[in-house]
Amino acid sequence: MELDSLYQEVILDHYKKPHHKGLPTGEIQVHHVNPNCGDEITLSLAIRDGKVEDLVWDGVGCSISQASASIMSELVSGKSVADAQIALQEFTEMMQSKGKYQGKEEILEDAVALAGVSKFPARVKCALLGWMAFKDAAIQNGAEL
Amino acid sequence: MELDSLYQEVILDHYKKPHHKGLPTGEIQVHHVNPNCGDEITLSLAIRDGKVEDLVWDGVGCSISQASASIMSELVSGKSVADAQIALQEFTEMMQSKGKYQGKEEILEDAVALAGVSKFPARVKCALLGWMAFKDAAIQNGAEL
Amino acid sequence: MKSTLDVVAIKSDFPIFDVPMRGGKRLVFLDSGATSQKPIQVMDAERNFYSTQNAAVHRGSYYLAEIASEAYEGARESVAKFLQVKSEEIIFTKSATESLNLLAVSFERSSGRLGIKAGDEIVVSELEHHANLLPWQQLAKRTGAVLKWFEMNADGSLDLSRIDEVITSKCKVVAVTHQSNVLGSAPDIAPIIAAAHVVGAIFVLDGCQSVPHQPVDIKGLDIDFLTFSGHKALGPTGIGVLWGRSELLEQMEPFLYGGSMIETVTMTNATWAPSPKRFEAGVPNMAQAVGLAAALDYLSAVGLSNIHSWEMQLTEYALKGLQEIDGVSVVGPQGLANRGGVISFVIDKLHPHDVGQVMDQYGVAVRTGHHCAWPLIRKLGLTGTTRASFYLYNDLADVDVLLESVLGARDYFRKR
Amino acid sequence: MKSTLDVVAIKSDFPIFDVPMRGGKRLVFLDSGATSQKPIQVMDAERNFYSTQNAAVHRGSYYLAEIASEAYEGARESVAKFLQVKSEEIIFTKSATESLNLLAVSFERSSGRLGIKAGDEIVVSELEHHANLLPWQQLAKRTGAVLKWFEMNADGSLDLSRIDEVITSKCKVVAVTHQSNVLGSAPDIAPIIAAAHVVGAIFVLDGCQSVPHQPVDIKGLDIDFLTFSGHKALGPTGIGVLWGRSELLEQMEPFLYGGSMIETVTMTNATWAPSPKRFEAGVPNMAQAVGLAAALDYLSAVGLSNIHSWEMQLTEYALKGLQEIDGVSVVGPQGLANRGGVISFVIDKLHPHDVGQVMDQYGVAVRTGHHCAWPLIRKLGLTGTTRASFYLYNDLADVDVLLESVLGARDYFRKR
Ligand SMILES: Cc1ncc(COP(=O)(O)O)c(C=O)c1O
Ligand SMILES: Cc1ncc(COP(=O)(O)O)c(C=O)c1O
Repeated sequence: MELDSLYQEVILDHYKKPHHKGLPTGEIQVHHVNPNCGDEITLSLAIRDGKVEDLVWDGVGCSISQASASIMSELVSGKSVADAQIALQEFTEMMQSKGKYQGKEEILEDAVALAGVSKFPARVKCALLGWMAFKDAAIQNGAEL
Repeated sequence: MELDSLYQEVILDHYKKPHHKGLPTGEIQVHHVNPNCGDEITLSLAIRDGKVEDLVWDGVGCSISQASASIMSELVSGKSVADAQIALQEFTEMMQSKGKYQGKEEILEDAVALAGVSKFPARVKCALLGWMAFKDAAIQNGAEL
Repeated sequence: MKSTLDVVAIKSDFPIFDVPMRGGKRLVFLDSGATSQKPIQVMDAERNFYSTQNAAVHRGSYYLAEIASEAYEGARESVAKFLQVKSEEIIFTKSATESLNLLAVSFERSSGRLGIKAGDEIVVSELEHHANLLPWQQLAKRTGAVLKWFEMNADGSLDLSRIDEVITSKCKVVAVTHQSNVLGSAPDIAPIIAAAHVVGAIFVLDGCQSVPHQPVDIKGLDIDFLTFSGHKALGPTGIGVLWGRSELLEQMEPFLYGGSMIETVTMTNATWAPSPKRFEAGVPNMAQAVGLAAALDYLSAVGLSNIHSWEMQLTEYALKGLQEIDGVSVVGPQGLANRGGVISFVIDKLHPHDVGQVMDQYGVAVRTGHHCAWPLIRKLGLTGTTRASFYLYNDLADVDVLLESVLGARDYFRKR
Repeated sequence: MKSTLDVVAIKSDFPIFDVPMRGGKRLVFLDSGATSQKPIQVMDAERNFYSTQNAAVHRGSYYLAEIASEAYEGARESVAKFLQVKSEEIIFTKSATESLNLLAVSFERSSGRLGIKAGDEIVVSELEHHANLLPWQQLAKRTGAVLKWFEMNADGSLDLSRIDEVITSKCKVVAVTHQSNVLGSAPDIAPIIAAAHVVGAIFVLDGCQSVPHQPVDIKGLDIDFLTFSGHKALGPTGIGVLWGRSELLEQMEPFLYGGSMIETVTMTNATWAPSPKRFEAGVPNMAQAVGLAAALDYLSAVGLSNIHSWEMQLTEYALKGLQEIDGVSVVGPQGLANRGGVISFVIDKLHPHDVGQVMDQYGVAVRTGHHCAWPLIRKLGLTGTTRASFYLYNDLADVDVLLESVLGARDYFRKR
């Protein structure tokens, strides 16, 4: 069933038990919204020695937006800003591929499970919500992305 | 030729030598415009002993609007307000008939020549311009139309 | 259950139902609350206009311009007949959204009874679609007027218990929906209209969800303005209708300035044509007006009462089915009283987006989210709902697939 | 004279040319300056949208909504490609009139560089169509800003001799047409754009009469906003385009408030989505956007340069013919320099309405009157003109009938 390519097990796992979810405490908090469906995310992080740290997010939304935020936070936490950027680019490219690009697992790890989302244009924004919040927060913390 | 039913000789005569055309001098002057084509008319009159008097108009516009104003002023000048109203109603009915109603000559006199205008919807407003100015001026002079 | 209308024949007028959905499924279109599908009659009317009548209306004295003007003004007469109002009271806009913005901005620019200034009060309700909230909310911000609103009860009705506090002598405009696009609930507007008129306020009815679905008696309701969108009434996109009492329209300042809405123009000054022209600047959406007239003819031929009662039958069947499914909660009115053919529901703790995604696999088109009525959704303590909305081309089989897909969505996530 | 394009083939795409005019005459359509005719390709594109793709865009996650969104956003990309700009800089409006009103009202509501306040200066020209005069004139009245303008010379060019007095450091916006819809004259906008930018003012180009007829190089012109109407470019009625630099659009307040243009909404507050969504409230004119994309594809396939040079050939032939007729005076530019395919003329002392009426008997559709540019007409000391305007479907035979009908009109009144 086409649906199973969208709702892969790791996605539902992350949805049920999201990682790095909590009350963001950083000084700079970004708040992103997907106005079409009302999904929201608040996120804060720190950049120390060129590394992404203290990433915490909170939000409401569909399984895709929540799982994607969880997978993203797991992936970039502790990474160098440069590596996080590579992951962000790889993920964005995969999302915009309309199902044609599966993404490199050595870069995206669990996030490759979200490849199926790119076949459903209305859900791409859900999957990107957390990533865009991360990008915004990183920039606001001085990273050059 | 269909055109000749529009541009009857009396119409062109009135167009070339308009009656009652001059500088309106009455205290109440009405100014009507046909915004589609820019035709304009200024008109004043007096009502004395229930009769339409001192009707003078000035204006710019196409042959139809100018001739119609001239014919109208000839027709209603000196008439009782009641008779003028009958003429106004008859004329309006004729204009809205889309070529189907020729108008009563005993009421409209020369104005029956304008019957052909009603076949050209875009020109009906031209023909009515002077008559509407008359109606407006009469009302502003206390006539009940 | 017997249909009051011939749904098979109706469906065959709508070519979209021949288009296969994902996985080859047939289209079960339950999103007419967002936009309706179009019958060939409407497409043909537009094509006929472009093929045989197209010219700029009101601007030429040549033959084609006459025909185009007749077609366009004829469409205005059709809409007027449909609403049983005077033709010169019909203004063509591009959408209900434009109609409501037109009113708000025109009131801002007008004076007298219709003018809005600091300290005046504007009243809406918590049921409103953003299109009937934001123009007023922003008007209040710009002018210093005060925005007030009727609160919503859990069943989707309005709390009218403090009506005298909401509508006071400072009130200039009351704008309320005839039916919620989220819950299907039809608020009790009669006392609101009466209260507005007691204090001399204008009453604006958002008829987007009612006019296409049931007979609306403008005179009986005693309202001042009404709007609806063509595209929700089988008509083309890009056309809306604003009806207003002519004595009010004549006092109103224009919204859009441009060609065809003027009386005279100089570089420094201008005066305006009478309504409706005053509110229709530029070459108008002629083909869409003609298409809308064809749509309303179609609706009238089927009969608005027939359409309404059929939608209520579908709603009854769907409500019952949904209420019997464990884990499903219908949001808003639970019964058939004071509602139309729009049903919102939630499943377990699932996000509506996920629900809609599974339903899509069944060919079911439902809308998910806040439905452009975010304050209403927040008031219910939700982040969104899944919404099914019916129209004349839906049948009981559509409801069966709806119920099957709801079960499917529930079980897809329960199992995993 | 050889055509650079295959007019016979082109004409056959436009069903309207099969419709008999008064007295059975063939249609000689010379009013494309008011609105253009539509090829079947455009009608088919709209019908195809309604028959296979119709759903509310951006609002559903179901299959049909995805397809509709792709069609609508695809249309945006087509327009962007046509204008060679970024897709997110394209805003769909209902008409050029709406686009220009959108700008004026948005500037009224915005602050900073784009905000208009008392004492600011707004510059237009005497060439302007009411749609590019009145929104600015009325904005000035509402805000206390000062409206200034470039005067027109008798040949339809603008008097730029005092450009430094017209555009001063107080100037915030300059809005000028690319080509007069009355005279066909194309003002020398380069120095105006440069002067506007020197003082930090925004330059708005009214491209209604240029974009459908010739390649327009937005980047080369260095302008800030451009608008044109779909219906003058073979497209459907009810659609206009506003292009703007994205960095400016991002600073601008919305014009219409409603669904789909928001970020968050509460009863008392709202924030806005980024452009272009911010400026497209409500369910958009989806079918018309798709139809416009088909129209622009059609124009591109024929080639805008080919269209332009063909129109100039027709113009040359018509100008020469008109200038040779005793009693006929061409108004505006007499030659081919700095003009497009629009010609205004007067005959003897005849009123244009009477002229047009006789020409109509020949099947000729021309526009008569002030052409929604009343100040220009007054400046010329006229009450109106008769205007012939050309497009890709016109041929030399059309010009022959034009000339014949002009003679006919002259003689009809001379003889009587
Ligand atoms: C130069 C110019 N500007 C603006 C407009 C207004 O366009 P529309 O009526 O399509 O809004 C027109 C045409 O009417 C025009 O010719
Ligand atoms: C109740 C209600 N009001 C207003 C609107 C706005 O209509 P449109 O988007 O067609 O302008 C809608 C639909 O979207 C609606 O359901």
